[in-house]
Amino acid sequence: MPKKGEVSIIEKRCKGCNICATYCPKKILGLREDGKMEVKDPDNCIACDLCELRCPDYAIKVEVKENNE
Amino acid sequence: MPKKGEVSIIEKRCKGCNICATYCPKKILGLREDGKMEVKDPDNCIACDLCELRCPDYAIKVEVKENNE
Amino acid sequence: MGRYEIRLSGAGGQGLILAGFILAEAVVRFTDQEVIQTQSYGPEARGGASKAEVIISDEEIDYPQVTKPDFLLALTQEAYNKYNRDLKEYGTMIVDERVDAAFRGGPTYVVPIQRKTQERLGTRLVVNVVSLALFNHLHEVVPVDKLQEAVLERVPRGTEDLNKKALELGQELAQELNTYKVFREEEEEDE
Amino acid sequence: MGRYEIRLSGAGGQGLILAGFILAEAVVRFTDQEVIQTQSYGPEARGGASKAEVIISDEEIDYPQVTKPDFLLALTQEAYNKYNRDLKEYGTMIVDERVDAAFRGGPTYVVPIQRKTQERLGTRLVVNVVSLALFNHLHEVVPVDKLQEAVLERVPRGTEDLNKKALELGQELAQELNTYKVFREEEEEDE
Amino acid sequence: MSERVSLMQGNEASVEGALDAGVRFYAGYPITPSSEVAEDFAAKLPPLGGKFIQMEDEIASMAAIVGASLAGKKAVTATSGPGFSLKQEIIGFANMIEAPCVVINVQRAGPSTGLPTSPAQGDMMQARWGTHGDHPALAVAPSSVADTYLLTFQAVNWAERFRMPVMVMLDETIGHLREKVILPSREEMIIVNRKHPQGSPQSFQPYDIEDEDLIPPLPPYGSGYRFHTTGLYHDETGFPANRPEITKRLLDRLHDKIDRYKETLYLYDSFGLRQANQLIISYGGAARSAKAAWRIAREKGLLVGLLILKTIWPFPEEIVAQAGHDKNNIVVAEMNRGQLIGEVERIMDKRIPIRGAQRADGVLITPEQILAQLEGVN
Amino acid sequence: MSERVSLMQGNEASVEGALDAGVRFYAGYPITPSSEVAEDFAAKLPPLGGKFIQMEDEIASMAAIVGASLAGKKAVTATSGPGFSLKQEIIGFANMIEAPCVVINVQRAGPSTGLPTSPAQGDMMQARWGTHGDHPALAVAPSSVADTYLLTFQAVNWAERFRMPVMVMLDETIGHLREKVILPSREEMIIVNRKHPQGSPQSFQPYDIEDEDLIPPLPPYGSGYRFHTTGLYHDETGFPANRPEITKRLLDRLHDKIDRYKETLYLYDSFGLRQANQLIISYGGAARSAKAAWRIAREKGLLVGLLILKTIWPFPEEIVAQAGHDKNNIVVAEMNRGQLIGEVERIMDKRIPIRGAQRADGVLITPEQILAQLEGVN
Amino acid sequence: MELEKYFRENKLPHIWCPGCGHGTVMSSIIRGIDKAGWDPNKVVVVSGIGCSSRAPGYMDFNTLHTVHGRAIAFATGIKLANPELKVIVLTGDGDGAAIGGNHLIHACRRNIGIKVVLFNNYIYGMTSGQYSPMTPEGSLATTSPYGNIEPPFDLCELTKSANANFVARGTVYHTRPLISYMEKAFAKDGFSYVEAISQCPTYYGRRNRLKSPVEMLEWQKKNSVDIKKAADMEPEELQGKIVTGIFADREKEEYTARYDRLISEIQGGKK
Amino acid sequence: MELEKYFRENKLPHIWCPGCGHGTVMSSIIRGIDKAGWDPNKVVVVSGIGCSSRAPGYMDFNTLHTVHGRAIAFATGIKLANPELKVIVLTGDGDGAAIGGNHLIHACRRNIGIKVVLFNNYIYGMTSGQYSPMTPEGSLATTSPYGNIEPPFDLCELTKSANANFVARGTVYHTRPLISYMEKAFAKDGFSYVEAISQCPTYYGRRNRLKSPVEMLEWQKKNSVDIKKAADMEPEELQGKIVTGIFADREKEEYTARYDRLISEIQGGKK
Ligand SMILES: Cc1ncc(C[n+]2csc(CCOP(=O)(O)OP(=O)(O)O)c2C)c(N)n1
Ligand SMILES: Cc1ncc(C[n+]2csc(CCOP(=O)(O)OP(=O)(O)O)c2C)c(N)n1
Ligand code: SF4
Ligand code: SF4
Ligand code: SF4
Ligand code: SF4
Ligand code: SF4
Ligand code: SF4
Ligand SMILES: [Mg+2]
Ligand SMILES: [Mg+2]
Repeated sequence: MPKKGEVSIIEKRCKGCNICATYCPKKILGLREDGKMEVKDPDNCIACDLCELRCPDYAIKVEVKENNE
Repeated sequence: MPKKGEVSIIEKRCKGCNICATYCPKKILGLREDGKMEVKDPDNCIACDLCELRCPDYAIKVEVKENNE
Repeated sequence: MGRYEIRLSGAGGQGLILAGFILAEAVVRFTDQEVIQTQSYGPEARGGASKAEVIISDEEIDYPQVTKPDFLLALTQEAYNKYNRDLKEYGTMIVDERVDAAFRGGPTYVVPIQRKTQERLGTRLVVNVVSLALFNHLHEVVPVDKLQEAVLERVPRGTEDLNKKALELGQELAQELNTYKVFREEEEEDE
Repeated sequence: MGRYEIRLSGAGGQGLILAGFILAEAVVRFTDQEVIQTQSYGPEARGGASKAEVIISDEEIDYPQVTKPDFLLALTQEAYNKYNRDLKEYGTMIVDERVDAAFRGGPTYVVPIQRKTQERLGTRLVVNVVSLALFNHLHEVVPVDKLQEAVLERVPRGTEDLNKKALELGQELAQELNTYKVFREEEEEDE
Repeated sequence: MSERVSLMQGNEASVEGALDAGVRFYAGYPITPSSEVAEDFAAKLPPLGGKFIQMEDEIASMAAIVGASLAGKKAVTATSGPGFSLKQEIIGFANMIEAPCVVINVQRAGPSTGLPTSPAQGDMMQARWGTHGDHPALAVAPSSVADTYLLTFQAVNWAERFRMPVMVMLDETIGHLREKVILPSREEMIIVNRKHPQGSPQSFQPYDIEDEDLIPPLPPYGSGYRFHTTGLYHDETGFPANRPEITKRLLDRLHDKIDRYKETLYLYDSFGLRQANQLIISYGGAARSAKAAWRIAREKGLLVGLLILKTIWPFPEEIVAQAGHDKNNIVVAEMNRGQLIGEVERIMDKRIPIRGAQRADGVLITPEQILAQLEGVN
Repeated sequence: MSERVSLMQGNEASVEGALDAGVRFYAGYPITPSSEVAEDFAAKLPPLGGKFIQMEDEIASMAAIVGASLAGKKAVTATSGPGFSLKQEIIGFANMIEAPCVVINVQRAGPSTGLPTSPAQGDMMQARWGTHGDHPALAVAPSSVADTYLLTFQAVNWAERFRMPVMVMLDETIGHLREKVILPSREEMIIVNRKHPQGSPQSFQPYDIEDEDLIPPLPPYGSGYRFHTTGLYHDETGFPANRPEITKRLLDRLHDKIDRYKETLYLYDSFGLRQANQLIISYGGAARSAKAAWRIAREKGLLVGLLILKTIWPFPEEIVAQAGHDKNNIVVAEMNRGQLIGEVERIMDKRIPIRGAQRADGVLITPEQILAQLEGVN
Repeated sequence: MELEKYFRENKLPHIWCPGCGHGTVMSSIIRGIDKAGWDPNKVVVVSGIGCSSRAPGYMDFNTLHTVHGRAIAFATGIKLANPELKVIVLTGDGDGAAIGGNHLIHACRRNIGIKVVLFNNYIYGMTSGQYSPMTPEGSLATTSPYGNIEPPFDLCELTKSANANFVARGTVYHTRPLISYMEKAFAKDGFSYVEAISQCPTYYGRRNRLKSPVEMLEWQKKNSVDIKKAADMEPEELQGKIVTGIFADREKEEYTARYDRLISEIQGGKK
Repeated sequence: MELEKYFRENKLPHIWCPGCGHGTVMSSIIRGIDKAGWDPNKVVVVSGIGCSSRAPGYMDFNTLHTVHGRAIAFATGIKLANPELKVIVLTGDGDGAAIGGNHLIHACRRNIGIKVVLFNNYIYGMTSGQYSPMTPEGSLATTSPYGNIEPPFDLCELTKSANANFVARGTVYHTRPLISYMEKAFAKDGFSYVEAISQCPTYYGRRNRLKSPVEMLEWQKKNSVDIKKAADMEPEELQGKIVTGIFADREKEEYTARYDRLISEIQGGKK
């Protein structure tokens, strides 16, 4: 079973470049009307970290959720 | 039969470094007392040109002798 | 007119520098007035708030900087915040509807420039030209057809139609200016 | 003594710069006099004629250049030609025997410095020290043993003996100076 | 033959002036606020068959224009403060070998990186003394876009005529300013070209002054006049020489060749000098504010004259002395902590008060600051 | 505690002075006539645990000493004309970030390559104005080998105290001169070190003037005081800032920090000023000839005073004015076409004739030339 | 990983444009430093001038923003003066390859323990879009309005020939390998060079029909070729490609260590 | 061959010391030029500062003795301004590899038609014997009194990596091959680099126990390895050797020709 992640956006840093969303393997991110990134489907994050690693503005953070199986 | 050469020294240019004499295959050159190069044995020159090519001061000239065989 | 100072401001990339340039060029080509144009440079011109300024005058313009603009256009809040301070008393303002602007004594128009541009033209790329037309209508710097000539010469090839439409939209919004005009109570400025 | 100007000249590489340095250092260490030493630099110091100069004085030496040497040593013709011109009237000269020097009014010694050095020491490397001893004897700048001390401190390790012999040879040549002294008719200088 | 009316930027005007003067080579390295000069040349030279090259740094750029100049092209570089510092060594070389070339320095606020997009006039003394050794200097400072065109054109002419680097000391205010300009028609502009030797290649001596105007002719590489050039002191033949008579002769000539003509080099504007008891002296961007201040002062009824210097080096001593000797107050307005004021002080009698209206914080000096140094304002 | 007597070369004395002042880092690039400075450091630093590095050029050398200085070492570079020109950009940077360092310039005849082994004092104004932007300058000029030791020692102290580049303007005459020197014992020499911050690393602001002496403390890298440094205008925190109040404050402080102390910076020698109606002013190598001229003049019974400047920048205006105001003739003797004479002219009243005894042909100026400018010699 | 630990958080958001790759390069560096486990007090980050050279301002170490092109020379002074410091140089393709090229190769030659990260966005960003010595042939820039005709450097090959101990190239798109190169580079004693292909959407992208940051990353993705694969390809095939991977990984003695050894020898009377 | 035809004979004898290799390098260049058959009026020889850089003064072409390290940049201006000129740069290991290194690699990169001959005597001759970036490790020099600890450049490898069209190294001892490299270098259109190992008996020799010019030539003879042979040798075996031969010989388009093509395209309306 894949890892689970909790993604959050630091809005004041996000510049809306759309990089994170484009390369999110689960396609769970999307730009809001006001140009800030938004987590559209938080539950499907697999904590792959790709968004965080690529974000040029340190505006997206992924934490691995406790896996209480 | 090897080529024949006529060697001459331009004295005012010669600085007596001894390079030509050291590498003359026929050993026909030698430094004079006053530090200038001298052709000691003019007849044995084979016009190999090595002295002229190496002389840092353009002080030694080799001409190929007419070979009137 | 005497010395008239214009400041066009917005986000870097909104094309206001080009707008200022076109305006100044139109003045040179189609009027007898003197004109000067300056703008933001460097990192400032790229992100955040950026501005272009134009001074128009009947007389030789010596001191070339805008210090007390007679007119301010602010397309974003950041631009407004940064550049509204030294607006002349009773100076004119046009701000985008999303900008929260304080009334400064002069005519203040709050106009949905960005929204209308997006709605009507399907892109925001030409807010600069829309704004330019709007301003020009208000101040009649040059005749509309001359403005169009000036604009079409400087915009990228292939965008002529879009820009013509932008000019029209600007004109149109200008007609409605009084609708948009808002007078607010002057607030205490706390700086 | 008052200001006394010394010029040691020869071919680049003959070590006269070192000789000048040693002389000056000996003055500092073993006398109460003021001293200054200068020399040729750059390409000049490498080939052709090169010189070292020393000024010795009882008083502060302000102007530091030798302009009218009281004494000239010239080991080569080229050096002589280049550096003899401004010798002081009645100044002293020591030249190598191969140098064709003109009598300038003062004591002129033509000495086989190079030949004797080669003959007696089997190398010309120490002509500088031979010359130095010669000069020192003539002018008694410092006592002989002090000169030796100064020399031995500055020559390359392993050459001490050779240099001691050079000093001796210099002394010896100095004893014979009058033998070598030559007076010539003053010639018309054509420059 | 009609005037040319347009909206033009200062940096662009320098390019236009250079091109009209015959410049066909540009080498540079981008730096704010001069980059538009490079960009404009990059666009405009190739269509004219000219060459633009972006070199690896400012030193290389300076070297390249000197090389191009010797190859026969009129050549320009542009830069600003940090790059101007880097170019100094080769500016001295160009002086020494007498290579015609033009250096445009669009000044920004220093020292060091300073404020790259803000105006200043902090390199004025550097233009005079920036390279090592005693060297002459020729520099102009435009105070309008039209000036920039004309003075750059003039700079190219002077470079060719006097065979030396000429500096166009723009500042960010003027370099980035766009304004309406009215330029003379191209036909009216008189182009000066370097002298070509009269004699034969065999008898040619590169530093021989053929016709006593102190400026030797300069044939381009490839023309058959082969010669040697060095930054060492050299004699008429171009080869190194170190005899004091020769070195003195060369250095004297390098200075004399402009000293002799200096009165013709003094370009300036003056306003109301006669009916004045106070004088404002200014140049470049600051002169815009000075003009405004002067106007206001006049409106207030003060008897103020205004002298706007366009030629900065050689410093127009005689002009300044003439304009200032009968005044009761001289105000030197500049965007630095006081540079050319030193020259004014040097020239003028101590009894005349000389005041500086100075500003070096990255903001264009204001007319008010200048007015404040005048007497009788309040 | 005994005096040190020896035969020493000027270049060598600068190294001794620097080492005694605590210098443990040298980066340089060889150039005549300064190379002995590098060679001496190369031999003497490693045994002391110090570092000598020959960099790829003069720019890199200047950068390296600034870097070493920030890492906590007292650092020196040496060069001559062409290299001095190349270093200018980073001299400005050192000024702006306030990095203590010392630049020794052994002047030779310029401009350009000039005469590499001949004396000159042609870079004196460059020491003041060589880098772009308005910057302060601190420079000394030794006129003897002993002076060279003492002034280089002092230069290191000043660099540390005032946190700026200090220039030692030697010339070939003194740099290459060997003479008998008597130096004070090492124990008598008082070493100054840069200030270390008093507060905690957390509260540290690198450009905050803790104790109002206008000079901020400077902790070395690695000491736990982490901070940012930039050549852009910056505020107390060290980060870029462009508000005019801040830029003005910084630039003012950079100048004020030496202006405030300038009277203590004025080093000079004077001879017979009181009983004189004529004055000779000189410095560096030329001062040797000036001294000789003064002696001769006195012997002839002329009432001549002599002022030998050791501190050149800031220019000792008050000292010169004081020495010169009551004279009938001032002669400024220097080995250039007239550099510091401009400063003297700027300061003095026009009624006092100011004459230059100048020489720039690669030969040490002679006492006779100086004498010739005095009145009543014949 | 908690990047914030190494940031001067109050300086964020940074000045870089939306989608500028420099931000990603900077975080990759931070991750590398974290892995190296260095004491921040002993780390000195030096830069020149350029958008990339603004990075040190955001990083909570000893940071020095110098002049254009000379960062490596400053760093050389720092490292030699105190070899226990960890010295990193951040530079751009203009700063490091144009004006700064000489200092780069000389630092490689000396093998001094400096770690250079070059942010290669193929353009002069800070001065608004002139071409650089890394700009691909044919590209448009403000100073190459007709297309660039100068062949670009392959700085990885060059630094390798110049004696660098460690050389690698990665891209912002391939973030994980890029981070791994940082880690390896920082772990070495000698001179390390890491070239990070970054994107400048504002100037390079806009002029060269790469309309968004994402298109630029796509371009990086499409054009990258691993060095092992590249070894089997013809030069023509490699034209315009980005060869990524480790170009050199050697173990020569580091310069300041060699220097300290010399000093011991001298002080110990062995020299 | 009649060298005198190309000399300024009245300037001879030259200033170089007895046995200085620079004289031999200069005659080798002259021989190469003669072979190229160029019109002397169209030849421009540019140099920097150093003993080697004094060579142009003796050569009867258009000659330009510039400032230290920048000869290639001057030459770039000359060649670009008038591509029909044949432009040769003469430089030294200090002039060309220390202060001038950046201009060298950039000229290689552009592949501009300049022919650079670097007189490598492993020392700064003109300034009396400081070490250079080419000085072998361990060598004594006035600024490395304890032996040089900096690894030297292999400039042939470096220029090759930097895109030079032609690269070769020869020695004064092996005069005939050296001349042949000159000939080949001058025959190419693009950028050529020839490194000539020269000897400085006065400074390098005297300090490093190579007591005479002849001993220095012997050293060249003993230590030279042909590049083909070197290919089979281990790096350790090659330590301290002089690898001679042709390192690169390519046919890329020359920069000024490419530029002229661009101008035609623009003027022809194609751009
Ligand atoms: C001596 C000097 N020359 C030129 C400049 C102008 N300048 C500033 S940054 C820069 C280029 C930056 O390009 P790059 O290094 O690629 O960084 P980027 O902005 O692309 O990250 C230039 C030319 C300068 N500041 N100083
Ligand atoms: C800017 C500058 N820096 C330094 C010097 C001093 N300098 C002259 S020649 C030279 C080195 C010459 O060495 P190299 O190029 O190897 O030539 P060589 O004399 O050995 O033939 C140096 C450092 C200078 N003239 N200009
Ligand atoms: S990558 Fe970062 S800056 Fe870009 S949209 Fe996503 S969160 Fe925002
Ligand atoms: S961690 Fe992976 S899956 Fe989760 S949001 Fe980021 S990119 Fe998408
Ligand atoms: S090689 Fe030339 S200079 Fe040397 S000894 Fe022979 S002829 Fe004389
Ligand atoms: S040509 Fe050959 S054989 Fe004749 S002298 Fe010269 S080296 Fe000897
Ligand atoms: S200009 Fe380019 S490099 Fe600079 S911040 Fe913007 S995108 Fe990044
Ligand atoms: S010093 Fe060395 S390089 Fe210079 S001429 Fe003498 S031997 Fe040749
Ligand atoms: Mg870049
Ligand atoms: Mg060399």
